[in-house]
Amino acid sequence: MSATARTGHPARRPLQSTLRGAAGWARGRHLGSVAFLTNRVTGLLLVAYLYLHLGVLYLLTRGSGSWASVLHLFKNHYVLSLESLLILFILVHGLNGIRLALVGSGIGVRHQKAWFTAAMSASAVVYVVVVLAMFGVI
Amino acid sequence: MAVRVPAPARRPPETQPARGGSLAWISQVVSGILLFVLLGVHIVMQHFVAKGGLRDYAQVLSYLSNPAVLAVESLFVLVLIWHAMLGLRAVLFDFGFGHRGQAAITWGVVVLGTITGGYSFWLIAALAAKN
Amino acid sequence: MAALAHVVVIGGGATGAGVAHDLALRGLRVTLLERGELTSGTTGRHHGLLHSGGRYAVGDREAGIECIRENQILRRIAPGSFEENGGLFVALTDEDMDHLNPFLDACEACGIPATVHKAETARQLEPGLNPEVKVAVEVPDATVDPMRLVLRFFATARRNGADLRTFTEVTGLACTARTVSGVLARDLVTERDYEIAADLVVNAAGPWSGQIGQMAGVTVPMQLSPGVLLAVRGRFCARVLNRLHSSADGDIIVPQRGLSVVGTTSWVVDEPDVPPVPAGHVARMYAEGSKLVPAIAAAERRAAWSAVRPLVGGGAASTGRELSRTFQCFDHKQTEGVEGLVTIVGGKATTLRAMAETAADVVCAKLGIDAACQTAQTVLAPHGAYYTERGERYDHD
Amino acid sequence: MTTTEQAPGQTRRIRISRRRPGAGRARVDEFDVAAGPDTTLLDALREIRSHQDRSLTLRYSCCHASCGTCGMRANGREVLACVTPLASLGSGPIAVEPLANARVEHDLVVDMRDLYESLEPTGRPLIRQDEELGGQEEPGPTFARYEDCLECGLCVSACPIAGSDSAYLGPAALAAAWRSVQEPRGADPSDVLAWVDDEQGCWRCHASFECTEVCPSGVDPAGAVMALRRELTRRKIDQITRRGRQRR
Repeated sequence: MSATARTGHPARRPLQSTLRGAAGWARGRHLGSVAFLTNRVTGLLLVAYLYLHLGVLYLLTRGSGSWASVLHLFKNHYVLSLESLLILFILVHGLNGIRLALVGSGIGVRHQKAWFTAAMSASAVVYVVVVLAMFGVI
Repeated sequence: MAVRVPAPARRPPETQPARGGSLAWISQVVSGILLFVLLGVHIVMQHFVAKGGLRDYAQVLSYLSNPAVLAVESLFVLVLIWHAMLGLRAVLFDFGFGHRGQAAITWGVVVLGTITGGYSFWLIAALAAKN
Repeated sequence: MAALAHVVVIGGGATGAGVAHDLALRGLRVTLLERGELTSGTTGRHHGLLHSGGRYAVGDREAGIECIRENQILRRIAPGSFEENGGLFVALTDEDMDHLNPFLDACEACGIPATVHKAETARQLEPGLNPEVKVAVEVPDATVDPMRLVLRFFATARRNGADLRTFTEVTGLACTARTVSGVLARDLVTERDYEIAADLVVNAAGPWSGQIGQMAGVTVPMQLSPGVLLAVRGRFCARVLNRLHSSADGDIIVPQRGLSVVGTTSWVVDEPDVPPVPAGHVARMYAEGSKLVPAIAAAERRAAWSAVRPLVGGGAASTGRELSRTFQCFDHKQTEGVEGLVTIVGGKATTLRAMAETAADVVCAKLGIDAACQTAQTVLAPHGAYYTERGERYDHD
Repeated sequence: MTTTEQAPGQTRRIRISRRRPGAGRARVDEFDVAAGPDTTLLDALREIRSHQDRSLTLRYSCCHASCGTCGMRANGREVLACVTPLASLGSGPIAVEPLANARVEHDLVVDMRDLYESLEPTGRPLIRQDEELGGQEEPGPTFARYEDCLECGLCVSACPIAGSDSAYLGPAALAAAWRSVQEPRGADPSDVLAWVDDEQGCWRCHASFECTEVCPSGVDPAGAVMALRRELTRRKIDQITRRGRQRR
């Protein structure tokens, strides 16, 4: 019996099954689920940023004029704040990713919650330092 | 009293080659680790190879004219897209689209990844050629 | 035979499981009715001890002999359903030591293999044991999962054609001229009432047997004797531990999965539904259990519950301990002149197969069917088959 | 009330999801029961079944977290009703629903077929041999004891992936698979490993650890999934390096 050949719920109502799917992975209640959801959300946001970034870089091919306007935009504090969020997402996603890689390789599985707390704390510390540097405080 | 328990009667699983489950997960881990390294190199190069960072158009173009930079940035894009597409696939898989839906998702991310990769490399090539 | 004889079995516990399995194996058409899920009465809640018979050898030799015989048969027909751990009867005091020789003699008389271990060996075998242990006798007790063993009987019965109807309550018996001709049933899921015609009805309702008997105007001579059990977290012994003395409260510890189950108490009640856990019983289990294994005293309570033993016998029982643990089958034609109803009551989970054999013999004799019992040689289906081989009972949307 | 160790304290309201075959959506019925400090959810449900509504259907058997039949959701959390005191479920009304990720047959009774079928190919170890006793230095006799897994299905109900994709093998089967790899008892574990080495096998888990959180018996299915991945990865690396060595 292959894993997929199980009886299971027939996919009779595609929309309902899709909604059930979304509700299913969002209904976790413990720290592990928070980690799981955090990883998904930051991952999706980073994918969105990837496309935004590739779009912006297109302006480079249009010559120096349009690029200057982009650079000007990036001096704006609001945009800078958004950029700092990008760094936060990378930190959170990356450090939690390391936790997942370790745990998934059978390393420290029983300490998965401590790993998560450590990853998030490290992200927070690095984030604060980066923000202070970005806004010229240090 | 030594007790011997009979070996469990196993229904032999149908012999079927693994369908890439381990490949997806292991390559996600490997690409994730590579991204960490490449992201570090990416940031360091932008700030130190290009003196003072990429402040204007000319600097960006000259930065990309460095073959080492070109190689690292290309690899970065490649690994990033691989990791992103696998992640996207994993997220979409959990929406309950069923077996056929999942096959479609796999093809979908292959196509999307190819387009994204093609565009990215064109972008890099176009910019490198401008200098 | 033009049509198979149809027997309706009332009760989805160990007794009903054995009877349904035995009759199905003899080729009869069996319909079993249970008002809840299978094993939701006394069966599921018992101590989880496959008796060697040691506990009854001295005072109730008949039960002791039944236990060791059935113990050996069950291991053959239900391999994998027991923790093969064995049991110790432990003497802690000089008074306990007085019981040693009578116990060993009784075990020999019953055919129960018994090995005496000196205190030092006993402490090595069971490091958790009270260090004051004087002597320990090893017997072939074992831990059993009450539900899963019994589900194997049900799964096998169904493979042989038995119709198992759960969540179906018996509301009455169809009686005409002192003959029971069928059962009035209520499907609790669809809330539909219906009648099932039967060539014979077997009352295997355990503590509820008296209530079923009343529906036909017969009396079942039995006593309802609940006992309280306490499960604590952690395994404090590998074997079943019994106190070597005459049966008393809280003198058995059965390790089961990650738990240790201490039991039990015994008293007498009138009402089989929702047996209470009386004040003080849990504390008594802790106190008595920690005499055998001191660490029990500090163990975390996982659950405390009670189960009602349906014991054979009438008259005035004070605690229930003095009643035999054997079983009896009543043909109500002979007791009160009511045809078509047989009651099987008493016994223990360990003797469920023998009880069923006795009941099925009576059933077959009454129906004029010449079929021998095959249950002692028939290896049972796995318990999971009860869930995986079920047909659809209701139309789902 | 079933537990008379203490005077009945308060009255608790219980909202039970009721479902009948063919009736479409579930309806919610409310019941009030008297509860003492030790009254469990199962006590309360049995009380309702005995004295208020006989048509309430649920499974239960052992009453001490060994049979695994009384799994359900109380206030959204997977529990075994028999070891869940009402006092642990807050002070408000208690919402009782059947387990998720399984077909509801009626009321709190779900179809266990998928769970048991998923356990089957693992050889479903029921008995384990590696019993260890604290303080036992010398290699003593080997005991056969029951597995910790109660086959209750709480882990599958709590699993976010099982919730979205019924093709996923699920935590119970993967935990059983890991047990039979850990303790193959003379059998070749590579069959079971090949079975779980699948997109819908141990690689599908997203490590939310909900299964381990709800397990009433300390089985740690998520740990088992991670252990299976480690074992499979190790074997794959072994295979590659052996092939490499052979080539040289």
